[in-house]
Amino acid sequence: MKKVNKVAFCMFATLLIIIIGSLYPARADDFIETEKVTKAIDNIWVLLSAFLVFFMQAGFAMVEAGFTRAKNASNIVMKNLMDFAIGSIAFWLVGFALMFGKDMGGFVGTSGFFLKDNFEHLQLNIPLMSFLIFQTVFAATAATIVSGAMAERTKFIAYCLYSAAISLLIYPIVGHWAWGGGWLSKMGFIDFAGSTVVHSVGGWAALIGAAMLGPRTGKYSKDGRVNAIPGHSITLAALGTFILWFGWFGFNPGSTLSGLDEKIGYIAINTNTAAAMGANAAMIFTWIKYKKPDVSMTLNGALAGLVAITAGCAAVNIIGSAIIGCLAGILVVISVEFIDKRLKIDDPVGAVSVHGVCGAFGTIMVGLFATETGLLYGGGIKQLLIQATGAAATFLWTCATIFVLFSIIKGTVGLRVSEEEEVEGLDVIEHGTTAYGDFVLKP
Amino acid sequence: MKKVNKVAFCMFATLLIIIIGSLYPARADDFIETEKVTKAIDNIWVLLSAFLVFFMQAGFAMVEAGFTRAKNASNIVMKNLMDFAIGSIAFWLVGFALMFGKDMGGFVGTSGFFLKDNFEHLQLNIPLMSFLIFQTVFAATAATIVSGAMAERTKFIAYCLYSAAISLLIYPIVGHWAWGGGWLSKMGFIDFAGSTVVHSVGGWAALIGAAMLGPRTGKYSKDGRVNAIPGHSITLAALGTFILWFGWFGFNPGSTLSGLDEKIGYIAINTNTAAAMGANAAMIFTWIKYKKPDVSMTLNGALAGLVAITAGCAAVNIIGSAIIGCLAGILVVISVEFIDKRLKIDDPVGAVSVHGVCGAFGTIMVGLFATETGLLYGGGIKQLLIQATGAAATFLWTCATIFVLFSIIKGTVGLRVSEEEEVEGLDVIEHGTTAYGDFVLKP
Amino acid sequence: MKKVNKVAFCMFATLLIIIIGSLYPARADDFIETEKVTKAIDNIWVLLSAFLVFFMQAGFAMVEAGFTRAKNASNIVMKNLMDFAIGSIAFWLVGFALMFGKDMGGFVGTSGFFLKDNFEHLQLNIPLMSFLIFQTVFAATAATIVSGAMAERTKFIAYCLYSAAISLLIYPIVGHWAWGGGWLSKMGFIDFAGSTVVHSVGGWAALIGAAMLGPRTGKYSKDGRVNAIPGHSITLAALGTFILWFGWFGFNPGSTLSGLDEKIGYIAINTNTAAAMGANAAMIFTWIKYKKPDVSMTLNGALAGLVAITAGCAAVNIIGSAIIGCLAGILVVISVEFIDKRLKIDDPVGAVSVHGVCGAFGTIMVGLFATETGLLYGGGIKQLLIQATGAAATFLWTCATIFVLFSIIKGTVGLRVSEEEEVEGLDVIEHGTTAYGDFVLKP
Amino acid sequence: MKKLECILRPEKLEEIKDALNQLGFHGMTVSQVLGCGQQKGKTEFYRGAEININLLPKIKLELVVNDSEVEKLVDTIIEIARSGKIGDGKIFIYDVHDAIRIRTGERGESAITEF
Amino acid sequence: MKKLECILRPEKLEEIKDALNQLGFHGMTVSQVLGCGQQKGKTEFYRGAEININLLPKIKLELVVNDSEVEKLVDTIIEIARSGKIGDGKIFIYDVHDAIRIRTGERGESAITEF
Amino acid sequence: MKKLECILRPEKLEEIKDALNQLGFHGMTVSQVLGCGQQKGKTEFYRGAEININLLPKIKLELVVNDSEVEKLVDTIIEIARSGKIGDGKIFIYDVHDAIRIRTGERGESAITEF
Ligand SMILES: Nc1ncnc2c1ncn2[C@@H]1O[C@H](COP(=O)(O)OP(=O)(O)O)[C@@H](O)[C@H]1O
Ligand SMILES: Nc1ncnc2c1ncn2[C@@H]1O[C@H](COP(=O)(O)OP(=O)(O)O)[C@@H](O)[C@H]1O
Ligand SMILES: Nc1ncnc2c1ncn2[C@@H]1O[C@H](COP(=O)(O)OP(=O)(O)O)[C@@H](O)[C@H]1O
Repeated sequence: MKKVNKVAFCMFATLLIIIIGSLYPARADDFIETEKVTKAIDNIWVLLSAFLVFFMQAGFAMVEAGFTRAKNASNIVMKNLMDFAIGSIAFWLVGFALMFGKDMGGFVGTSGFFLKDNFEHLQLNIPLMSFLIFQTVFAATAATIVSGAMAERTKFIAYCLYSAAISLLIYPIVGHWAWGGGWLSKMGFIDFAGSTVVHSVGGWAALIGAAMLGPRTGKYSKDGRVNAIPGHSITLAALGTFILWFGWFGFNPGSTLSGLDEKIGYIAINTNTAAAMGANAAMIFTWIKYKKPDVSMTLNGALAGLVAITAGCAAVNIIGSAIIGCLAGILVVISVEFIDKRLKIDDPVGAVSVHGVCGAFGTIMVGLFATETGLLYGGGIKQLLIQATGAAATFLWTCATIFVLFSIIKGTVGLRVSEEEEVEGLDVIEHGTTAYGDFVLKP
Repeated sequence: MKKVNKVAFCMFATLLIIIIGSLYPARADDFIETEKVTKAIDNIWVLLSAFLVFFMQAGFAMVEAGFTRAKNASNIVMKNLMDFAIGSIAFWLVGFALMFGKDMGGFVGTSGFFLKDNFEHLQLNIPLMSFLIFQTVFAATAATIVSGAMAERTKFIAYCLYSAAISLLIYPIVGHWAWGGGWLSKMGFIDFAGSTVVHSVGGWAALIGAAMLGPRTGKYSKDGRVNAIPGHSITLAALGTFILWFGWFGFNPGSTLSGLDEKIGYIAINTNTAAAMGANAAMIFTWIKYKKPDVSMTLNGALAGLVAITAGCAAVNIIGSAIIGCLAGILVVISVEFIDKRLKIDDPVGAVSVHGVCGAFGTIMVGLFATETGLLYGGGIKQLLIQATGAAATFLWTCATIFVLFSIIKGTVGLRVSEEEEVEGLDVIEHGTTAYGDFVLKP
Repeated sequence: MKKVNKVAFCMFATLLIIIIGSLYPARADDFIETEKVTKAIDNIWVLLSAFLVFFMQAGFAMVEAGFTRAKNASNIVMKNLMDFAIGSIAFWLVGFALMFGKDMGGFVGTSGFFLKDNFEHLQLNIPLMSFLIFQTVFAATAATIVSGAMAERTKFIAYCLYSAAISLLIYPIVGHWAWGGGWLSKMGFIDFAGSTVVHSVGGWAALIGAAMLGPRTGKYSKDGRVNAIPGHSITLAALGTFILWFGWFGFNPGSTLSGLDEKIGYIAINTNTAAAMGANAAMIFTWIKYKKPDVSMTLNGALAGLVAITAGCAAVNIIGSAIIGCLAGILVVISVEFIDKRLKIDDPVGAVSVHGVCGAFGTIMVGLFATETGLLYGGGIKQLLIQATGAAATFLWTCATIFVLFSIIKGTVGLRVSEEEEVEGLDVIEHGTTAYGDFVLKP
Repeated sequence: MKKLECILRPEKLEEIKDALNQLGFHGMTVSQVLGCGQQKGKTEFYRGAEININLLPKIKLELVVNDSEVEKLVDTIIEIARSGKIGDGKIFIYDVHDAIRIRTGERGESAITEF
Repeated sequence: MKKLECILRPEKLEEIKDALNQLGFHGMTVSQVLGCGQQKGKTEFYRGAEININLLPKIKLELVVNDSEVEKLVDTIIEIARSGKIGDGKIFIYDVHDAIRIRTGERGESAITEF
Repeated sequence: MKKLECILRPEKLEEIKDALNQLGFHGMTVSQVLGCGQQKGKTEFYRGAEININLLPKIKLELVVNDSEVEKLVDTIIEIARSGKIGDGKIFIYDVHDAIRIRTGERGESAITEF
């Protein structure tokens, strides 16, 4: 029933119900039924999507473990596990309220800490708890991105503290701006599933973290030479990439928050097309650049396409998706090299490039390719400026807060293990274990 | 219907409806439609949940393989595959009838062997086959728990026989008690998704199995020293844990058997919170106890939280879930040590502690934390006693029948490989293969 | 509305509707609502199924990597990634039109290239984009089968070209015959989810590819001896098998294209039963034949059951499924040996046997076991002949076109790496990397 | 000084190490090797094809010791390492020209003497 | 007795093993090593950074034999192992002071004699 | 000719290799070994049970060189490999009876001479 008909309906409702009341008890049930059904469809859609997004944690763990060395593999999977475990609790108690509580000045939510107040202002069509689990897995995605960039040298305790802080505060604030009724959403900022809100936040945090930590021992020679430190399992990295791609089908189409939304298939195909083009582009580009198609870069390319399309997956069409994915696949290669060789920031898995750079890139591209408001479709430059504003504001906020956070951690528990510990490996030093007890490892 | 048609529609509505009123065959269809729709929603919810639960088999395989040695890795994944393959057939032909056939004395189902009779007494809202696949994957979960505890020394043929027996008989009987209309369900026993029915059955079977087998060669020195035998791949174990967590979102929320049930999101968040708290608690507890956060115990902690919340996930609230998960995360560490060092029962993966102990623990906790009937919410002690009864009865039944079963197996085909075979590894001895043909392994 | 109210309702319906007719504009909305709801249910069902089928790519990658050597592991996962990435684009632009465009002569679709035209002739109940993503992941499945059979010796560029061609042309044509309104579908050919259309196409392409490539160096001694070349990770192969099984629950039940179809549970249980029987049969058969239950063959057995039931999963009953799965589990062992030892075609992962042979076998079995038209259920021999025709036509088409394709590739960029490169491994030669940087590998 | 190069069954390593420690020998170097000899490997089936596993996993234990200690060590090792079945392994003895402890620069016998 | 320590290309192992078996030599010990020499490794790119793979996988084959058999063995091995390209490897020959068969306690040449 | 068998800390390998290359020694063979000595392993906890890691990963570097070059090499290696902490490792020196370059058949010193 449409809203415009509501007034008319209400006027006659009394009369009608009197007449039909005794004869027609099921009639009202029928309405309830319809509402219940549509709610249920939305609910299972959101929940199943949330489960898929949860599974991305496994994907991150495998990609990050695969791209780093065997002596740190237990440590990296432990970090991936714990950022989710810590983040889930932090987000439930505090982060969710900051993100979706009643808006204060467009900047932050202020109600619902410990889930105490109600969240009626959100006008959710699904139960609050379903919304909470969906948002929790998103928050955890932002958090987990950083572990890869800071891999192989960060103190475990430092990482745990960081995890709590990003889920508690840093991510929810940006989330509020764009999705919780904050200033960016009021401005018309389009970040459908979180190229900026989730991925850029994670990516920029990774950038600052990796820069403050310094490179892994042996990454840069004294004479300035850049040494490659290959990962220990390309098969696990590939598995992780497939898992992420799979989970992304929850991430993007699920962000409709409604299974009744006819766009969900459209979003799925956009997501897939961008990922495929990202992989294709990265493969061809590295083939030309290095004479051979680089496996790890191609895996990154697929992820770059996914990250880049996340903002615009509901706003651009399939051609737009293909172009955005293709550009992201090239951009990620250039960015990885630039960060590695020019900035000399050591990001073992390419998290900054994939999530930070391609997240911002994808967000801005919406200003060009959005079929309703994009520059290339005659929408003028407005959307583009809004997109750029959102990307820039997120960059500034994340860098600033993460810098403060890591400075505090550095000054207290310390950020980095000693060189000796790094050489021996974090698994033994931090956890008293080795990941591969039975295998003979190279020196 | 498009908006442009609205005006036209309104003009003719009165006329039309008068005319078609009595001729209105679609009316009845409409009811059918509603029923069909709600059925379909329940059906796809149950099926997708069943698929997620099926995927837990992969999780178990990876956790168990990861926590044991490379020389037995083919054997352990083979066992995980075969308990599902054998169990699926056994449960279809016999187990399902014992569990859900017409009740006899509250103890066992007696109709529907080979799926012959009808199951109308179940008053299912979903097709029988959907219910069967859902129940099959649950049965297989109970079965597969045992392989980890008995890993690295059990004869393959013995394991196959065990698999058939638990799916055929031991699990379905307990299942009947609690879920098939048996005495426990009549009593008001709450085990929503199977902390007791599934996990404790598996866990206690694992306990008896591991005890009867004896420890792996080299696990306990003659002087009583307990030797650690580290697993061969923490990355695979972590992957398995993530997969299990993912699958649990089918296990618990799916157990509503209805996608229309508004509680599914609530159950999902409870599940997630308990798992997160389990991991957090295990990490902190081992950090204090062993000076370093133990990776494999933390993985167990997450699973402990999941197992413990399975009984009460629909009955307790999020705070209750957090507490249950937290306690389970600590309990699992204590239990692993107790079984390993005091009982000297060698359980390579911690299956007894995770599934048996935390399953029973979680079941009993429902008596305290259930918001409607729990002691802490003013429900008195009754629920607590019922829960304890259910947990105890399951313990006794499982231990007794499994003891008989393994005694028979021991007396016939034999339970354990020879020491020589154990030293060489089950992969070569039992299957004529090695899991990692290309890798150099340590002695 | 309860059924008991129906009589009362009917009696008053005419009266009521006259009265409320003009007052009740929501009536029409209500229809729309119902249609929207049923569409949404179908839509989310198809999409979630598509996501599961997508995830099979990870399964293929793990199975194929696990069954081949460590020195080629990066290459094989790269091939699995790229056939999906290339195939997604090729199918979107051209393949989909050939398969589902307006029929020409029962042979090929002719409209909708670049997704330009409309596809109203398909009378889809779901949005076109949802249908496209579902069909894309199917097309990619056919493509990816081949990489395993041609593993460890195929040039990467050759594989990329092959990928494009099968998704662009070879698969879509067969798809049109059976599913796009072509001659096979008109004839009454039953291939519900693609034993023939997807798996046999992949399998026969694999056969021709492996035959044209020749065996891996060292596979056959000069004296004719057949040497085993064991894979490098049975754990990954097992993981892949579980993932494939999981994904198959999207593949088969999802092929109803409707979540309202009550058969989806029935199809799921048939799928599971055949897989379980396939594993059981292969295990027992190899146990008898080689004295030990062969792990890799049992994994193949489960897949063989899945492939074989794919054609008939909606047409046969659970007993039929069990028999088909069981026979497929035995057939795959015989076929692997036959191809390996008699034909001396080197198929490292058994792709030809699993997908080609068991796909054709399962298709033909529908002619026996289909409960409505099958020979064993009194339906006469007609269905059997139709099934055989479809299987044979697909065999001929695929072999012919693939032979031409690979001949062209051979004559241009070349099909096979040099022996030296093969000895060193494709990872280093083709991609300048190694999959397992930290592990010591055997010679 | 002599070097004892012992090819042993992998499962004996721990016990031998313990015995040597008790004799006061803590210094040794261990590596994984594959051995071939009269001990026949197994013939297994992998996917229906025969596979001869004729390189069997062994442990190589290297000990550099003073000449006077050789016999005592040989006896100890033989006692534990012997199972009586083919494949128990060998001990090869070589002359060592010199030894140097990197940490201190000590040479000769004192390089392998513990304190 | 002499020990032949042969550094070989991995892919030659099987063939050499077969040839030695045909000459009646069944006893040998194999290990994985990494070799460095005039054979230059490859320069590859990993994520855009150059990587020098200059430790190349080689096989070390150790054979303890009677003095009289050395030349025959050397010839056989060279024949098969030689590809003519840089990196074919080396054979180093050492004196062996003594050999012991653990299973029987036999010493000297009889420790390496097969029956 | 002499063989230098150096047991080293794994993390020193790259640096030593570079230093040797600069001295003009390109030929060497490296393998992974596990060492036991005065350097004590760690006691860790795995699932609550103590675990003694007393076989520590080391690198074995083998160099066959002319007699005259031994001292120079020993000095270079010691200089880099020494950290001063227990566990720096040893260098054992053996006589080499003969050396053969498989590719050319050259024997003796010329087998290890580079061009
Ligand atoms: N001539 C040899 N040179 C080097 N190693 C040998 C030689 N003969 C035997 N070995 C090593 O000793 C191991 C045991 O030898 P084998 O002949 O099988 O048994 P046994 O020593 O009991 O007679 C072999 O696996 C191999 O590693
Ligand atoms: N001086 C040496 N000491 C020990 N091993 C050596 C020495 N020189 C070469 N090797 C080993 O022999 C292998 C082949 O040597 P290389 O110089 O590359 O080729 P070639 O033997 O054909 O001249 C090396 O990879 C290394 O393992
Ligand atoms: N007698 C020995 N024979 C063979 N290898 C030895 C011997 N003693 C020590 N090693 C090797 O040298 C390494 C270092 O020895 P260790 O006693 O720990 O320290 P350091 O050489 O500084 O005194 C050991 O790990 C072991 O590999």
